[in-house]
This record gives sequence, C-alpha cells and structure tokens, in this order.
Amino acid sequence: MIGGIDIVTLIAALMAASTPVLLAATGELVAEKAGVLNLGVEGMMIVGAVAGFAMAVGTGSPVLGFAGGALAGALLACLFALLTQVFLSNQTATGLALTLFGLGLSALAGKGFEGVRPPATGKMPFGPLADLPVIGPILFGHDWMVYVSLALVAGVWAFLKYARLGLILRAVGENHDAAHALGYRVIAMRCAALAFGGALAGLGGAYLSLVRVPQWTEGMTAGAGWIALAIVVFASWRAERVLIGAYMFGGITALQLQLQAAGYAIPVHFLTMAPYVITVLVLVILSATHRHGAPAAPAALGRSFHASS
Amino acid sequence: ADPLKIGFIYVGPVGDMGWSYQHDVARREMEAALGGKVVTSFIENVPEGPDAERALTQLALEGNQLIFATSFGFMDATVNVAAKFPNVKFEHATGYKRAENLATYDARFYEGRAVQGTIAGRMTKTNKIGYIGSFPIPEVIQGINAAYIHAKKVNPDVEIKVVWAYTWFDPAKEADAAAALIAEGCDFILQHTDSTAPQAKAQEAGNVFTFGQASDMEAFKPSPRVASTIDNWAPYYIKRAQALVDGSWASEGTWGGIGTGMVKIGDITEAVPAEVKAEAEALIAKISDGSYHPFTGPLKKQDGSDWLAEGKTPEDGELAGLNFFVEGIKAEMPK
Amino acid sequence: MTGSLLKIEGLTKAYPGVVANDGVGFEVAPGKVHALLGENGAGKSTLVKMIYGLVKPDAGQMTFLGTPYTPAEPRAARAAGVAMVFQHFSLFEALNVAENVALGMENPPPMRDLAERIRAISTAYGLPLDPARIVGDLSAGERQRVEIIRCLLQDPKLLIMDEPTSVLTPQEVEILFHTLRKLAAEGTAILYISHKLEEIRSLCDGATILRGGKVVASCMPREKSARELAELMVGGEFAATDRAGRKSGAVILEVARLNLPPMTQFGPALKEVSFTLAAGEVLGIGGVAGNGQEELLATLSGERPSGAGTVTLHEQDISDLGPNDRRRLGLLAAPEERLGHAAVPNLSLTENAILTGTVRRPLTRNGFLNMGAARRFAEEIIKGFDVRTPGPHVAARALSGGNLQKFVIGREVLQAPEVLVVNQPTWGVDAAAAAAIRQALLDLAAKGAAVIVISQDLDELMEIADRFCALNEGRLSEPRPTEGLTMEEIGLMLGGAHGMQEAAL
Amino acid sequence: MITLVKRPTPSRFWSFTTPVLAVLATMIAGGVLFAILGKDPVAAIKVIFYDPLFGPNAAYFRGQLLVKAGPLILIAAGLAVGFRAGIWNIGAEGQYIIGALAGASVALAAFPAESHWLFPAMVVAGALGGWLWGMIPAVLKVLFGTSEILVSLMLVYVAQNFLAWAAFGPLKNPEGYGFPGSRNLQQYPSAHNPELIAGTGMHWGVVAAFVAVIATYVLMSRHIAGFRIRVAGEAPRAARFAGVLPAKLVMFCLGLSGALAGLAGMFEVAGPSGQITDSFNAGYGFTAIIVAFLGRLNAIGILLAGLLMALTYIGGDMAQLMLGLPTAAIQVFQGMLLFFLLGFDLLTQYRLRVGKGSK
Ligand SMILES: Nc1ncnc2c1ncn2[C@@H]1O[C@H](COP(=O)(O)OP(=O)(O)OP(=O)(O)O)[C@@H](O)[C@H]1O
Ligand SMILES: Nc1ncnc2c1ncn2[C@@H]1O[C@H](COP(=O)(O)OP(=O)(O)OP(=O)(O)O)[C@@H](O)[C@H]1O
Ligand SMILES: [Mg+2]
Ligand SMILES: [Mg+2]
Repeated sequence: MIGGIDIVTLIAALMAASTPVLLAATGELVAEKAGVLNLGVEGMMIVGAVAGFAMAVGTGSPVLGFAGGALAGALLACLFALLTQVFLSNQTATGLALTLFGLGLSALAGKGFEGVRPPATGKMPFGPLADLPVIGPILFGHDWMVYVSLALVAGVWAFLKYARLGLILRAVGENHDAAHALGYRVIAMRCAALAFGGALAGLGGAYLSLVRVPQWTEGMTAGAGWIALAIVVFASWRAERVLIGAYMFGGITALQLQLQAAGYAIPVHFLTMAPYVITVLVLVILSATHRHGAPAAPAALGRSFHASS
Repeated sequence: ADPLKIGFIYVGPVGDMGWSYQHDVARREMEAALGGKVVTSFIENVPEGPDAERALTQLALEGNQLIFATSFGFMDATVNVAAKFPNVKFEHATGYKRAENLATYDARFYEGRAVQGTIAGRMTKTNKIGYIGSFPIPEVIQGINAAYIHAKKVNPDVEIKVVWAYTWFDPAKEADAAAALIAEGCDFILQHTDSTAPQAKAQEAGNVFTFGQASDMEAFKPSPRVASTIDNWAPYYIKRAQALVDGSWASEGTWGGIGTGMVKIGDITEAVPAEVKAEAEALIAKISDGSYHPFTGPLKKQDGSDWLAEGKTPEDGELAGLNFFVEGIKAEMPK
Repeated sequence: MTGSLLKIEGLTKAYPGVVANDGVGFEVAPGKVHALLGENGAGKSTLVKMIYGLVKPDAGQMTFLGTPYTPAEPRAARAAGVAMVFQHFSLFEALNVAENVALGMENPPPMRDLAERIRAISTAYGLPLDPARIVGDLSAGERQRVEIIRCLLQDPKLLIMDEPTSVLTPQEVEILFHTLRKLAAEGTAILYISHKLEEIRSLCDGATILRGGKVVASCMPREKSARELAELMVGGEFAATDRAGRKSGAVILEVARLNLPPMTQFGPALKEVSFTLAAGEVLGIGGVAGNGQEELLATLSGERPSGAGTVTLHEQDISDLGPNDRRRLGLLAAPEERLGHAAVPNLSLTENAILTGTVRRPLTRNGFLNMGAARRFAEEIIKGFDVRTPGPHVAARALSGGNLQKFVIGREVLQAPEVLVVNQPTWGVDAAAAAAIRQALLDLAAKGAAVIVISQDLDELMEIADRFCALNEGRLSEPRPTEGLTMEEIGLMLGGAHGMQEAAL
Repeated sequence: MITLVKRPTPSRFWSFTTPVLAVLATMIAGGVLFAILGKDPVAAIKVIFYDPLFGPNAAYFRGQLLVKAGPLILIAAGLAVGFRAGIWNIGAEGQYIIGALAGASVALAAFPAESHWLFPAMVVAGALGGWLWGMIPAVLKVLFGTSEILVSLMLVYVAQNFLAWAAFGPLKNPEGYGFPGSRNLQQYPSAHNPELIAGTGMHWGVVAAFVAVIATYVLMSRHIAGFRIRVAGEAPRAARFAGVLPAKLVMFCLGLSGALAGLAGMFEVAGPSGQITDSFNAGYGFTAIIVAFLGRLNAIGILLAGLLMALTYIGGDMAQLMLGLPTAAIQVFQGMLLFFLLGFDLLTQYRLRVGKGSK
C-alpha cells in the first residue's frame, strides 16, 4: 500500500486491463515491421470482439470464441491487404476506412447479442501458487489469455530477432525493392504480416468482449485501437517495449480510477489526459535522444510496393 | 383514419442495453399497446448538436405528430425545432425548457437509489459502498445523496466512495472503475453508467454486490445483481400517445417516480436476506404512495451548512438543480 | 565453344512501348569473364535479371550446364549456382552485415557460424568486413564488399556483376579485379556489365554488345580500343570533347575553412574545406562516394547553410543564403541523385523546369505560375540538350537515366550560371550522352562561367578539369593542375585502398 | 493473368471516371447489403442519394447538406495541403475542439455585451486556438523530430478532456441549473453565427469553407508556394533543393490545417451547434481526413467529397426513418464507398493488362 493505493491489486488489475491493447499493439508491430501502416486496428478489434463473442456464445467455448475473433480480425486485415497491397491504395486512408467499416459491420453483426452473457474464461489453475502474497495475484492470478498474450509478445520478439522468416520480414519492411531483387515475395510477406496483425487485433477485441467487460455492446472498443497504434511508436518498434508501453498506459488509466476511489480530490479530466500527455512526452524524449525523427521506424513504412518487372 | 405517426431520436445505439435501449423498449410497448392507432419510427446514434436539430426536423417533415427527444443534450435543438413546427408536439426527456408544444418528462431515479442504499447499507460487511458516477450533473448527484442517506440511516458506519467515469457508456472504463472500488474494499457497487461491466467485475471478485441500472441486467441474477432500478418509460409513452390520439395532449412537465411506474424496482433476489428485503419493500411502498420523500430533513450539506430542516422536503425545482453532496460524504465534488 | 556454362538463345522481353531484349543469344564459358556492353537502356540489366530469375522472358531458351534453365525466381537461380551483384544496391541499411549476407543465401548457417565465415572469406579475398556492423554505417565501397561476399559465400558457378565499380577508388577496383581473376581461375564464370570501357578491356575475355535490345556485335575487348567499343555501342561515331577556347579569369567563388557536422546519421563531416574558383575554370573534385560529395554540394547549393564567411561569391558572404538567393546571384547546382533530388519523379518535365528555374527565368508573375513560359523553357531544354522524350508533359520518372541527366544539366546550363556545381554529371550515363554533357560543361566554362565537377569517374575529370582535388573523409586535398597528374598520385590523393589488402594469389 | 503497368503520367480520364465508378459500385454492393438486411435495395439507394436532393422536402435538406458539409470541407481543405506536403495531421478533431473553445470563451467572457466586434474577435480566437493546437506537433517535430501523426492524435484526447473540463467547469452556464454545457450562443445575437439567407443552411462557416476551397485550389495549382508544397510531399530533398525550408513547411502546414479546423469548430459552436458541451464535437475532424482522401487531396475534389459524405449522412438518417435501416448499415455503406474509391484509384496510376504477363 502506498498512499492508500494497493500496488499489488493495481498491478494485477492493469495486466488484465492492458491485455487487449497489448495484443493489438503486438500485431500492429508485426505489420509495421513488414512496412505496412494499418490504421484500421480499431475496426479489426471491434469486429474481433463481436465475432469472438458470437462464436463463444454459439459454441459455449471461450477457446473457439478467441479463435473466431482472431479469424475475423485476420479476414478484415486481408481486406486491407487486398486494397493496399494489390490495389496499391493509400494506407492511411484505407486504414481509416477500415475502422469506419469495422465499426459499422460489428454493430450490424452484433444485433441480438446485446445483454447476452458469454461463457466464462477460466483462470489458470496454479493452485496454491495463486495464494502466495504479492506474487500470487500478480503472476498466478490471471485467466489464461493473459499468459497467451505474454507468450505472444515473447514469441514475436524471438521471431523478429532469431527466426529466418523474421529476418526476411524485417528486410521487407526496410527496403522492399532490395528484398524483391533478392527474390523474396514482398506482397505475400506483407499480406501474411497484416493477417497476423489482424488476428492479434481480433484476439484483443475478443478479450475485451469475453473477459474484460464481458459483454457485447456497440462501439465497445472505445478507442483502444488508436492507443495500440500509439504504443507501437512509443515502443520504437520493439516487442519488449510494446509490453512496457501497454502496461504503462493501462497502469496510468487504472491508477487514475484507484486514486479517485481512494478519495483523492483530483481533477479527473487532467488525470484522464495524463496517459496521452505522458505518451507525447515519452515520444519527445525518445525522438530527442535519437538524431533523426522517430527511431528505428522501418524505412519502407507506409510505402506501397509495386514490382515493376 | 390513418394511424398517427410518432417519432423518436436516441442519443446512443438502440443496442446500448442502457438508456437508449430502454426508450426503444418503451416505444415498442407503446406501439403494441395502441395497436394500429400509431406507427413509430426512430433515428439512433444522433449526436447532440446540429445533427439533433436536423434529425428532429426530418421527423417533423416526415409528418410525425409527436416527437420524443430522449436525451438531455437535445434540449436546445428541440426548443428550436418546436418553434418551427407549432403543429407538431414535442417531448423532451430530462430537460427543463418547455413551450406550448413542447413538454418535458423525467424520472425520479433517486427514489430507486434510496432503495439501493437501504439494501447496501444493511448488507455491507466492509461498510464501504462504491458508486460509479457518470457525470457530475444533478440527476447523478441526487442519486449519490439518496443512496448515501438511506445507507447511513440503516448503518451509521457506512462510507461511500465515488469514482467519476465521465461517460455514460464505456464498458472497459466502467470495469476498471469497479475494479478500483473493489480494490478499495467496497463490497457494494452502485452505478450510474449503463453497461454490465461492473456486474462482471463484481462477479469475478466474489462477495461483491451490484444493482441493475436502467435495464434489469437479469443475466447477473441472483447475485451479484441483487436488485435493479429500471427506467420504465412505457406507461408514460402510452399515456402521452393516447392523449394525442384523443386530442387531449397538453404541454406539461412530468417528473415521475416509483409511484407512476416510471421508475421500477426489479426483482429483489434471494441473495438479499428476507428482513432486508422486507425493509426495502416497505420503503418502496412508502415512496410509491407518496407518504415518504427520500430527501426529508433534517439534512445538512457536505460543508456542514443547513439544507433541509426537520421534516422538510425540497422543492422539485431545487432538487432538479442539485449540485452538492449531503453531510457525511467524504468524496469531493469535482470542480 | 566447348564446355559452355550458360547458353542463351533468342531471349526476348518486351515492355510496353519498348522491346528491352530482342532475340538475344550468347554463351559464357566457365572460368571466363564476359562483358555485356551497351548504351543506357540497351537492355543489359533486363537480360541479367532474366538470368537471375527476376524477370520472365517472353520467349527464348537458356541452358545452364547443359540442361534447360528456367529460373522461376532468384531462389531457383541461386540454387542452380547463379549469384548477382545489383546495379543499385540491394542492401538493408538498418540490418547488420551478417543479416544482409544471410538474406542473400539459400540456407544460411546459424548466425554465429555465418559471422565466422564472413570474416574468413572476406579476409581471404582481401575484402575485410566486420559482420556485426550496421550496413548503414558503411561506406559505399564497403557496401559493395557486402554484396560481393554475399555472392562468394554461395560458391557460385556464374557471378553476375551489374556496374560494380562506379563506387570504388582505382586501388579498390584493382583489388576487386584481383578477386574476380582469382574466382575465374577457380572456374567461376563472370558476367560483367560496366560503362567503363578501359576496365572492360583490362578484365574481360569476351564481350557481347547490345543496342536497342539486340546483339549487334561480339568481340574480344582487348583487341579493340575504348573508342571502337563505344562506337560499336552507339552504332556510329561521336565527337571527342573540345577543351579549346577557355581562359581563366578572376576568382568568383571562395570557400574558406568550411567545417560542418554530418548531414545524416551515417554521413561524413566536412573538415576544413578550402578552395577558390576562377571564371572560365573547371575544377574537378574526385573521390569515392560517401566521402562528403553530397555534403559539399548541399553546402554550395544553399541547401545547408554554413558558418559566416565560409562561402563567398563575388566577395559577398553567401554562407547563410538559401538556394534561391544563391540562384539569384548566379550560383547554380545539379545534385547527383536525379530522381528525388535534382528532379521530382512524379512531376512533368515542365514542372521540373519550374523546380529551379523561377529565379533566373520569368516563370512566375507575383508568385503565380506561368505554365506557358515554363513549358517553353522545358521545350528549350529538351531541344537544346537532345533529351529523348515525347514532350514536356511526360513525368520525370518516365525518362531514362541518361536523358533525365541531360535535362537536369540543361536546365541549369540554360539559366546562364556564373558558377555551376555538378555532382556525378555522367553517373550511369552511356558514352554518347556523357560526351554531350561534358561538352556542355566545357562550353559553359568557355563562356566565362566557373564550373565545379564532382565525380568518381577519374577519366572524366582528367578529360575536362583544369585542376583536380580529392575529397576523402570530408577533407579536400590541395587542388593540383590536371596536366601531368598520374593515376597513381590520384589514387593516393583519394585515400588509397581504404584498408583493403590484395588477395594473396 | 492481369498485370499492372504504371502509367508514365496519371490518366486524366480515369481520375474523373473512377469516382463515378466507385459510387456506382458502392450502390450495387450497398444494395446487396440492404437486400440481405431485408430492405428494398432500390428504395434504399433512392432514399439515400435521391431524396435529400430532389425528394419532397429537398429544399430543407439541401440547406442541411451545406451545414453538414461546411465544417468537413473547411477542415479537409487545410488537411489536404499538409497531406500533399507529406505532413500528417490526424488531430484535426483536437484543433476543432480548441478552436471552438477559444471562440466560445471570447463570446462567453464578453456576455452579455453586444458589439459588432465580437464575432470577428471570435473568428480570430477560433483560428488562433486551432493554430496553437496545431503548432504543438509542429514545434515538437521541428525541434525533436517527433512524429506529428501520433502527437496530433494524442492531443485529440487531451483536447477532449479539456473540453469536458470546460463544459463542466469554467464555461458552464451559470443559469443552467447545474447541467453541463455553456450558454447557447444562438441566443446571444452578437456572438451568433446565423443562417445568412433563411432556409439555405448558408452560414459564415460555409462561406469560409468555399473561400478555403478556392484559396487552397489557387495556392496548390497556380502559386509557386503550393508548387513547393507539392514538391515537398513528392520528394523532400528536391524541395529543399528548390528552397523550401522543412521547418517552415511543417509549421505552415500544421498551422494552416489547425487554424482552419479551429475556425470550423468556432463557426459550428457559434452557429448550428450553439453551445459548448462535452460532446458537441461530432467527429468532424476525423471524418474530414476521409473527405480529404475521397477528394484526392484536391480542393475541388474535397468540395464534392464533402457534399457526398454529407449526403450519405443525411440520406442515411432518412433511410433509418423511412426504411428502418440501422445506422450501422450506413456506416458499412460509407466504408464500402471509401474502399471502392481507394481501390479504383489504381486505374489512374496504372494500366491493367490482361493476358500473358510478366511476373
Ligand atoms: N520494369 C520495366 N518496365 C518498363 N520498361 C522497362 C522496365 N525495365 C526496363 N525497361 C526498359 O527496358 C529498356 C532496357 O532497360 P535496361 O534497364 O535493361 O537497360 P540497361 O542496358 O541496363 O541500361 P543502363 O545502362 O542505364 O543500366 C529501357 O528502355 C527501359 O526503359
Ligand atoms: N516553405 C514554404 N511554405 C509555404 N510558403 C512558402 C514557402 N517558401 C516560400 N513560400 C512562399 O512562396 C512565395 C515565394 O517565396 P519567396 O519569395 O521566399 O521565394 P524565394 O525568395 O524565391 O525563395 P527562398 O525564400 O527560398 O529564397 C512567398 O509567398 C512565400 O511566402
Ligand atoms: Mg542497367
Ligand atoms: Mg527569399
């Protein structure tokens, strides 16, 4: 307890609270590493949320629900891939359109699921470990998706650092012309990265509707997708920093409410601003300490590739 | 004769399971009740502002005779459009501006809060009640005060903790707010926001109780949701539509409560001990027949100054603009 | 020829509006260095891309080691034993050397072993490389080594090199040739593309000459003079440059003790650069790319302001003036990078004329564009400099490199500069176009303008410059008259072999 | 097999034809969607596209078209200038809010004094407010190289909280019975931005939008400054070579788009909207980004795109009312419209070749 705030509870709470954004940001990281900027994260998340929800309710299985959410997110990402990679449309505009489309589509698809309760997603059975003081609630007190999300971050980190395919993915995002000249399939690689990013965004959305809230309601992502995008830059395109960024963002949000609950008379609006202001400050510090702009951004980020031969 | 056309505008999607959903439920009930004499249509998701004015005009131009504007933020837009269409009747929910063809209606949600306060005060083990506020507006402040006064009445040690979410509807944020209150030791969560996220959090935590808000939220019965305050607009809508059909519609301000059925207390579940349930039901009966007002003196303001003398009740006008906490609430009003 | 390694017959590839390769056929034998010659756009790169599996031929056959060879993609070509060094680097700046090499290999060993092998092979061939360094930090010459090592690690049977020497010092070229000869001696066939005919003469055992996509001749390069080779490529004669009729006048431009920090993360700093330039003079600045050429041009053109008193034009301090103010005073420039710096790829030639032309030409009225005047200016450039294009409405990217280069130089020359600074005026430009550009620069000087030519092509500098100096790691050597300067001396001015050692044969 | 071949110069023919094709394709795909939802597709398309323009109450809706399109066009015109230069301000929503707050604050501070100078002062304050909010990402980019995309986006959330704070605190109507929201400027003659000709929907904000369209059109296609901005977007190094100072350009573009967004917010709050409430901003700043792209970052295109977007909003409301089509269906419809426009845009830059293709 510090100043009336229970730190252990805070950490345990922020881990669950940050999981949707963490998943989405990790997926977007992979897409951006391949050189594609997909601003449609919000749209993919919410479609994932409704699809995951419908699937879980329909089958009674949260596992299938998450699978459905991931699939739906990936499908939407494929639409984005079709437009930006095959039809070479502008990525910024297409991403915004995807968000608009996803919000509408999810609302349409979700009619009839309002007020329904999804099957519960179980806690990991750590047994007595969960009752340990301090580390019990922090390390052993979560539902299994929290651990899956952590495993995914670790997996993406290892994939980008050690795997051959990860190297090719980074190469494609760095210099698509050179990658093409060496015979790598730029478009295929990017589509795959986008689909993976979409799947993770969908998973994040499904976590929201199946665990975090849990219910389906229109517009329930409420801007989480945008936060995920910011976190990728915040993390200067590194998987381990995505984790820090997502947890920090979730932490500030949770802390803000805990301070209120603890009875601190704080100007709520300024606290609600805090995560955004802090993100800007961190961005400034990061870019000021690097010589040229946003550090480590994939050099081909946002540029369309067309093999001219 | 052709059926009369009645239009609605909603601030949220009809699927929000809260405010707009309840209005839409009532719309359908009204249509069914008046079988064939009226037809209704609605526009959902209307942002407050110029879009509201356009949507209202659209409804009027389409030949609707009676138009319900179901959010406080539609107030000025409704006033403007009502002035342009003197032959069309308008009804604005929760506002305070009226005209010849513009009536207002609102519900005394605080009556339901008094019941919730009583149950929570009796049942709490930690003597801490959490309250998720949407915005610091009179309607919400009435609710916090009413809940606190009645909890305190049955349990002098009770404390109320308030978290302002600044949203009517943001499941993730409401869940976080509930989690924060639970972390503070609250074992009862009252909410003035519309999603069921707090119920889910309570269920996860175990031994924490909640009340349904706006709709019954029966998915969480019998526990953690032990009772609910339901916005029940149907009787009012039926009455007003009937008046229009009869030609007896007149502009007036309605502030209905448990007595008129506008505020309904949903099923008190078996999680509530029988004697508490009985006490709550007695309170409901007293409020319902008008023999008891939840704000009855002696009551002091938070700063210790006098508000209501022994036995006194506030004027409706004063209550409608309530902007302070009563004595004993520790939380500060946001500035 | 017996024992041919690669045999090509009737290879054809058409792009919209142009047949890049038209029934091309030739053979390459193991252990031989074979040259591909031709003007810009003759189809050399297209041809080797087909061999490497990057481009699919419309018709024709290839036979590799006696079996039909139809590589579907570079992977297949690599598997068959073909490796390629590209005309434009195919490197990834943010990745390290080992990762770059791994990307060019089919089944790279684990990173640690690969790093070892890179170290070993690169030292063995006299091209030392640190596998852990980020490629963005490397000089152009070092990057070239990465490309070559990448190929060598695959033990290729056929190595294709598309214009590999444009970024190397003479010493580095010498070492590269040693490496190539060693490879050839080991039995590797090499297909070698270059515009530098003297190099071809010293290195290659055979040559195929392309013109307009067709094979027009094959020969032994050693048996022809460079001039004869050039004429085969062009299909006619062209005039030698004429240096006559110039006299040096008063000093116009003075650069004194110019120091500037690096422009980019990976770039060099300028250190104590000083020189003077007189009217009617051509000053040649040699040096390997990445030693401060871009930085120097940017400082002279006004893209980068410098400390007070460092750049003086007509005794006026112009150090903090922008490009347009300098243009107004008569100082013009043509940067090296044609697409994206000297010209905007997606804009028409008319608009590209506006890019630098508004100051000295009446192309605007009160800031409003006069498109008619701009189009006339563009047409004047096209006509005056023999730019081959359908018209001024065509986007700059649609022009071939040589034609765009003529346009860029023409645009500046026609604005009647008093001082013109050009960087790499003939890089990748074929012999005829290069000759035309050099002549235009000489004619400009003959009219009394001062010209600075920054170039890596030492033959070019010897041909047109009156004085020569070298840029090496941001330092400029003392200018010396070109007359009597030997290649050996020049090489040393350029910084020698940059740490390469000759491979022990 | 179909292959894409880049055109030497973008096709003029297709740049005019593709939007029409896209709208037609959207009508077909949208019709299918509506049919799936059990609505008559032809009727739905007619209600959305035809009725607001030529239907029984068209006189009213045509005016509303301007009211709805005005702020979108005003904001998008400014954004497009920056987008052309490769400067990505996606925080127009925040600049819109701050502009509105600044304009309204001037009016509310002066209340109840009546003066001819008040409205012009509000206009200046609105532009200044938006400009200031746009300058934050600009200055951070110039000084530290921070991504303007993210900073401007984050500042939207900051502005939104700032707005809520103001609506519940300092700007709250003292006569509003404790309810959030400021005084209604429609009832304050000196501060009101009224309809200039009754029934047309024309207010000063719409006038400003038209002026902005003309001004940015002239700037971008006729003036050397606009030429340099375009060059900066196409090839930053060439722009530098042509004398553009990147810092100046960043400040100019973010400042201009911020000021125009601020103006839009101010006109909106003094006119159609009337008061500052915590949710008066209806996402115009984000929709305007879409409008800018729909209009191909071209001033005239933006004018048409703004009107088209407004039409789908108004027509969408009509379709809800008359056919019971949910708003979500309209959102999907708008999304499809964008997809088709972006997809078909390919034809202006590339030529399709059918038949045996190279890889
Ligand atoms: N992808 C392509 N699409 C269309 N035309 C092309 C393409 N690639 C090459 N060309 C055209 O084919 C012709 C041959 O080009 P290629 O690059 O093979 O010439 P090159 O001999 O390598 O020239 P350089 O000496 O300039 O490198 C040129 O006219 C060129 O414009
Ligand atoms: N980066 C820029 N962004 C916007 N407008 C610009 C920019 N640079 C110049 N302008 C405008 O273009 C017009 C012409 O500019 P100016 O007179 O400065 O040209 P110049 O003197 O030729 O250029 P320079 O300032 O580079 O020497 C002026 O209206 C100026 O405000
Ligand atoms: Mg070539
Ligand atoms: Mg100037």
